[in-house]
Amino acid sequence: MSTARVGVVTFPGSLDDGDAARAARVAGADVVRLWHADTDLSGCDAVILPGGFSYGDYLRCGAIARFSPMMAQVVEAARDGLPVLGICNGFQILCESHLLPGALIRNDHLHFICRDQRIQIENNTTAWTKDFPVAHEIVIPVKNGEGGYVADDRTLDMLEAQGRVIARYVGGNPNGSYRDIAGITNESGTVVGLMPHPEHAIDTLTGPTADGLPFFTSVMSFLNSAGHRTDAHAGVTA
Amino acid sequence: MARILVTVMLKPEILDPQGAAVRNALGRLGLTGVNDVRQGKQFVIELDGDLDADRDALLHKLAAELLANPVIEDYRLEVDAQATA
Amino acid sequence: MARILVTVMLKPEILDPQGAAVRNALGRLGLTGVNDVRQGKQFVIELDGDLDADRDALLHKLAAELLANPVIEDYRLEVDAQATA
Amino acid sequence: MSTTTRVVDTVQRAATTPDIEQPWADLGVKADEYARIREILGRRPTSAELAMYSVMWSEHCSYKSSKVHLRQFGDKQPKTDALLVGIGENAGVVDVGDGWAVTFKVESHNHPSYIEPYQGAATGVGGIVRDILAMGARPIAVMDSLRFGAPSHPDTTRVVSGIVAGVGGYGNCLGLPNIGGEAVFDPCYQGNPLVNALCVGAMRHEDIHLAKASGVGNLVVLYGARTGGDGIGGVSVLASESFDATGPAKRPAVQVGDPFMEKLLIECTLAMFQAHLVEGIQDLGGAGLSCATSELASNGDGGMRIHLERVPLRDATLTPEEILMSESQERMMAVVRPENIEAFMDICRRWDVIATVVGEVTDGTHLQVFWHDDLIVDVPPRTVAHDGPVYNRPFSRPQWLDARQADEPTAEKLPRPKTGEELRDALLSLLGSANLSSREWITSQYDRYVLGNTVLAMPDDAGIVRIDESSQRGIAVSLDCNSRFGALDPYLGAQLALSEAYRNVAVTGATPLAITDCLNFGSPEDPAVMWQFAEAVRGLADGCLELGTPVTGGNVSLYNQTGETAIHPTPVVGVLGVIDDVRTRVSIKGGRIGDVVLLLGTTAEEIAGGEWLHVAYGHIGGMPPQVNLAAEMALASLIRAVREHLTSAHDVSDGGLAIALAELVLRNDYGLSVQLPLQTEAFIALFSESVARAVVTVTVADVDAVMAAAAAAGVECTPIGHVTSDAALDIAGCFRLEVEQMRQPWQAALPAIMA
Ligand SMILES: Nc1ncnc2c1ncn2[C@@H]1O[C@H](COP(=O)(O)OP(=O)(O)O)[C@@H](O)[C@H]1O
Ligand SMILES: [Mg+2]
Repeated sequence: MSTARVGVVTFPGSLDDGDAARAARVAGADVVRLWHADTDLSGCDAVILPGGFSYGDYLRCGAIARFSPMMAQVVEAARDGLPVLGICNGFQILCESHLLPGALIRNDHLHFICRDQRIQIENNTTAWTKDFPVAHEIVIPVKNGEGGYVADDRTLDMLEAQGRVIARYVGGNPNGSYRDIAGITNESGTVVGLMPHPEHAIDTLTGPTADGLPFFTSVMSFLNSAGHRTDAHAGVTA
Repeated sequence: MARILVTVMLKPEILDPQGAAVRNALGRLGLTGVNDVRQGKQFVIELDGDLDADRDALLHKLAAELLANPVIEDYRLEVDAQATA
Repeated sequence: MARILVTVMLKPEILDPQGAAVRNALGRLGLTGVNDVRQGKQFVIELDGDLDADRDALLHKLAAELLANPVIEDYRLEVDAQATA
Repeated sequence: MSTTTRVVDTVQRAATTPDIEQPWADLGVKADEYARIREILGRRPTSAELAMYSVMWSEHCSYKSSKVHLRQFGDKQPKTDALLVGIGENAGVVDVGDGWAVTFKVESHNHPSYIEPYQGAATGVGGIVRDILAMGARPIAVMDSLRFGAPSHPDTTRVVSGIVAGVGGYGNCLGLPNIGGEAVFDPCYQGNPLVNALCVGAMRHEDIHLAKASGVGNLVVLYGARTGGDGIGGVSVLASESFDATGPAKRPAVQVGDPFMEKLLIECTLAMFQAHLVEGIQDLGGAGLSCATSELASNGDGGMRIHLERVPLRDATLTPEEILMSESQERMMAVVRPENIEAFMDICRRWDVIATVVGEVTDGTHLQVFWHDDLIVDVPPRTVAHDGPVYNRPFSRPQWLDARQADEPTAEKLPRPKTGEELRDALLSLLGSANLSSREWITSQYDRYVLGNTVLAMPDDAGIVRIDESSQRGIAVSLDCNSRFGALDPYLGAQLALSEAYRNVAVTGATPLAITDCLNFGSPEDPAVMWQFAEAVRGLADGCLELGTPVTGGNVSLYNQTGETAIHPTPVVGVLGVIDDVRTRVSIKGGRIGDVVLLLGTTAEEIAGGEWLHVAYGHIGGMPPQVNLAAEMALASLIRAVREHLTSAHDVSDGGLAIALAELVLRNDYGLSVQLPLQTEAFIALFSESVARAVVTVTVADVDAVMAAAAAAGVECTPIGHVTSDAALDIAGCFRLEVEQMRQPWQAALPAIMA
């Protein structure tokens, strides 16, 4: 079986695209760099929407990126089961695209914050978290200005009931996220949005820990386990 | 020329940290009886020519989906009659 | 109860990167003839009781110096007559 | 709209109307300078020419007061093979081995950051990043050295919060890690905050680009943001000349940054470099098009013709004079061969960047600027860009300095803590002081992780970034200055700044290679200030010669004063080092239970200008610590040699050994059990700020090896204790402080100032 292809989308203003690509490569992926203006997923088996300030995040984070040609492809393929991980700005884009419920607003303390953050992985059955032990606590960087996750109570209750809160802040909420939510998933566990940055924690030389790597190895195990290698996606993009 | 104002505010049930910060600041600076402050955005859009039905419909759609995030925000669209020739 | 709207916009000669980003996005999404977009802020302030002269004066001062950054922004203050009882 | 019957002030008109009154004085041009312009041109300047000369001959662009002194950096330049491009270009370039070159520079944006802190600081970062980009390098990190007024002053929170948010807002949005800096509060900066921003870039040797326009027929392209009326308040006098009744529109003096545009500019420019599409390149910063065109032309081998009406505008009412002087941000100018222009434009389109061919390189010798069909500028470009006035301003040692230096902080006059309890309280008050407390309120607003190559950042002594993932080669940078030392003695003050920055780089295990500096002073028209400036430059040049580290570039910021009162001399020094394998770096973080703590270097009674004196008495008097650059070099080579044995290292500087030890405990959450050397009074051992010192931890097994190496290097090495598991700083016979007792004031201080 060939190596799984993981695409990393670059929007104008993406900043962590190189880091996300590096992390996926370290996890063993064949990394494909995707361009926001293109309309071809290049046969990718999974896609990462990286952090940054797409289009300057001027209107609302992720609001403009959502309308890019590449996102049209990603949204369609994600509805057909393509694993997608949105980190920070990528999470915002996923919410703006309505692939994930809720939205991300300005941090409650109104400052950009960059710090090493403890989070607990609460769902280790998604495509992007299956390599974590149950209820595992990790430390990875969080860095955002608009990272407060908000949704109405019904949506929040629904996410909790369905086990779709995949990660929660512990030891202090960095941005006022409702119910300390750091990351959520869609119903099928293939699309994950995460505010902290696992791609900055893949080795202890450049990150606070190497705790972020399992996000990237998870999708590799997911893709390699029978039935999930989706050569079918070629059909979607063709 | 047409001039359109689109005002976008967070829905009442959504926490507004910026508005809260402004409320506190107003209070600290001596303004009494401030009950609530909400902070939103206003876009002033200048269009060439006049606003025909097609562009009006598109503009409403874009206000609802691009300028506002319908999950957390409401929008109001007004044509600035004075500025609109 | 009084309800006051303060709208703060960048002075016309000041670069507005946010407005420019919105203008480009509107254009890309098919809205033709967009000449200019400026993005500002709107504050909705709810006060207990009615707006006496003292508070009105203070509010103007705070709008000019706190809500707006007088170096780069102008403000407009309106009392929302409908909501103001 | 008013109809304007604008008279274009052409070269021809200038030649035929020699006697028209020109507002040169309002533009800051001196009578003799105006006369010189007339002499150079053989006629009166056109209003556009006057605009160009006035900005290019300003203090900021021409260095007219500082030039005669700055020459020493060249004259006293140490012999080095590392310098690939020296002073004079946008930034110096240093060879860091393996075919890699690094360019770095620090620049001030002080005054704008007082007027509008957020935008002033933001555009300061933007400007220095473009300088680095213009050398052909990919920007890889930024740093910021900040000075604010008194913590208790009512204006301080406005200035601090705006500046910090601006540095972060711009740098974060560009995706450049912030790897360090300084943040100092002192009443002398009230009304004169300092924002010194540094950027580092890396490139392969063959990618070095210079700002020159050569090759007749090559095209001059302006790309990036549209030009608006930013930062041209002053030139409006010219515009009003040219209009009849109605004055020009109001022009903003404040520049607003668009970091998103700058990010596009970076990616687009790097793509052009990679495709070899650029012959010469220049960023647009201060003095905008006037500077870019005259410098490119002057460094080239021919002339240049510019068609000014082609410049894309944000504001259609701008006059040609204003377009020439506009300081709109996020613009670059490139010289491109005609056969490459299509490829160049394709890259711009891919990144949504507006690019316009505005002129070409000619076989003439003049820079000519046309406005539609009229020739409005026709000048020898060197006379604008390089042959500005040079002043030999009078300087003299201020009379008050003798009294200040004689005012030694003796124990009789200013009693010192003696008992264990007093010493403990002194340490706690330093930890909770504005300048020594945790910088986290600031640094947590900066992204230090982006790009994935940050090996050390705040709160480490120097920032380290990896430049090559395959070889693990990296660079280390630190920015430092204690301006109170400069207030006591500017010559020594500059050398002490150099000494500290050098040490901060050295304690990480890196080899210091080169210097950049930002010289922040008061008004050069005051002979006392001019003397301080001259002394600081002399000190820095002498120091760099001794250390073997050349000054590669920097920036001068004068007129930092309110009324008659100048800021303390603040020569901020940036030291760049190289480390061949970043995995071997040493950090403050580290050390295991049982490790031995060694104090490297020699402690003397040196209190004047130091943090204890500042916090306890706010006293400025006496002589600063003695400079000993030979000892700094010995310390640096010792640490480099034994770095594999060190489990952690931290320099001893502001606040002395007490603060260095406290910072180790706070960072590592372990304990230190310390016995101070008996021969020194405890207060001196703890709070003196003698140079060339560091504390390191080593495993018991390695102690002998490190001691032997220290002896061989001539560095005093004193075992002063060991690492314990009980999370407290225990100074035998003095005091014991739990980590949490120290953390509380240390963490609370900045948030309290900002509340
Ligand atoms: N304005 C700033 N920007 C970025 N980093 C800063 C800033 N101020 C301080 N720091 C960082 O905080 C840490 C502590 O600062 P400081 O005590 O001044 O260091 P040092 O004494 O080693 O020069 C250092 O890592 C420094 O780089
Ligand atoms: Mg240090």
